[in-house]
Amino acid sequence: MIWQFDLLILALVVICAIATITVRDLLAATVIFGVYSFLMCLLWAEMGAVDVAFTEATVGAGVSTILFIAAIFRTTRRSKD
Amino acid sequence: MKTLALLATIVTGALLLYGTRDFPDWADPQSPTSTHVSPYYIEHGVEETHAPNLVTAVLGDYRSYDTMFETVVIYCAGMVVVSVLRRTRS
Amino acid sequence: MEQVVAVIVAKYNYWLYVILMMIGFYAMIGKRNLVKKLLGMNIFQTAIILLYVSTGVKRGAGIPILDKYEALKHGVDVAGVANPLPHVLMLTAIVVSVSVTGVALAILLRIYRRYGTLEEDEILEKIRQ
Amino acid sequence: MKRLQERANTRPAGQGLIIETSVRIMVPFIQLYGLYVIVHGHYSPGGGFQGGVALGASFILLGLAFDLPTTLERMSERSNALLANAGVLIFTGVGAMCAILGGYLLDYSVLTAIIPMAAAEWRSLGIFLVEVGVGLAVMSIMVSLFWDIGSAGQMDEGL
Repeated sequence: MIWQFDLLILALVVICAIATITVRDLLAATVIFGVYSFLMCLLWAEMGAVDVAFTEATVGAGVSTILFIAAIFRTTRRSKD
Repeated sequence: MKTLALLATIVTGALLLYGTRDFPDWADPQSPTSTHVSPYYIEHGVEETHAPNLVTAVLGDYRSYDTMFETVVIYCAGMVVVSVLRRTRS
Repeated sequence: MEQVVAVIVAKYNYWLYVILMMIGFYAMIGKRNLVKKLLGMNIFQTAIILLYVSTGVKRGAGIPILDKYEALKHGVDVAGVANPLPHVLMLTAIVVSVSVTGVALAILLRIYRRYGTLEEDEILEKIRQ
Repeated sequence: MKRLQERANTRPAGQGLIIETSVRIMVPFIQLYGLYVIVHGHYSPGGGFQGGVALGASFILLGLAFDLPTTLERMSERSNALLANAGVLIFTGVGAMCAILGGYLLDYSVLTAIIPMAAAEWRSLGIFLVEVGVGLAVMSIMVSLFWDIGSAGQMDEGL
């Protein structure tokens, strides 16, 4: 637990979250959400929760992003807001 | 509509920020979460289950009832996706 | 002044988690696109999981993986190991969150097949006709 | 393998060839790593969930680089469903076995009646059995989710 790292990663996480919900292209939003998940994984590894970080890296950033991209390929990537 | 959503969000966030006043300090070793149940797991986990990774020990042994129904939840999710989405071949 | 700084150092994490949660909540109720709502739900979930995991942190403690023979011989110092209980609970929560996302995406594909759009207001328009 | 080589020969060389060849080399190592994560969960970070998702990700990668029928050739729908059921049944079966032998549900130490070992050793082995069940269930459910969402329920082409 090093608070400088903690603060830096938390700031990046908040920026990524805001970018995820403001970008209009859904594919871009999903990819930014993958970045968000990896930053979250880094944050948990830094907090000492290695198992949770591993799970987030495989589940949140891997499978979840692929599922979103698959659904967007099957529907549409445009969004009005 | 958007202003209403923003208003609801801000009210909820303000309530939660007010609620953090009662939280223990961050990373405090004497906080209630670290002093009640978990010291038993840390002290006796290795000698009772022979699993040095305490997370696995708690996940698979002490709280395996939790994990069992969690597996059932994942199974149900898979079945639901198949039954909602699959088209019968005609 | 010192008191204010002490409060900020002790609580800034919780405030940032609340901000993350507010972002997810706004996306869930304020955005019209259904995929955006789903992304907001995922952000909300991660914020809550982050709050839970952060309650397991102890100052100056290591990760909850011990040396087996050392622990069997000499016992364990409780203050030197992070709290494993929140990690376990949130491990299951993450895996459930991905299955919830899968079910939601399946329903979303079904909606697209029926109405041909993912915007909430257009769907409501088509239902009213 | 023969069919894959034929496909690679008939297609024009380019981006697809590079991706398909590298994926074909990578997939066995990913599966080996997934098995290692499940088995070594007692001593390092990992366990049933993570290893199961890594195993499922190998099939998902195959489906992304090639197409859905190639994945179905490697693992048929029937065997996938069988593995999901087997995973849940292993977990609940171990729990029920403990209850049948006279202990509490999922109290592995009463299993000493089957193979005489120390109670702590049996609890370690019981955790391992349960993790294998979780890994199988999670793997097949993740693959099934990808199949259904990636092809919108038609199971034809995939992404």
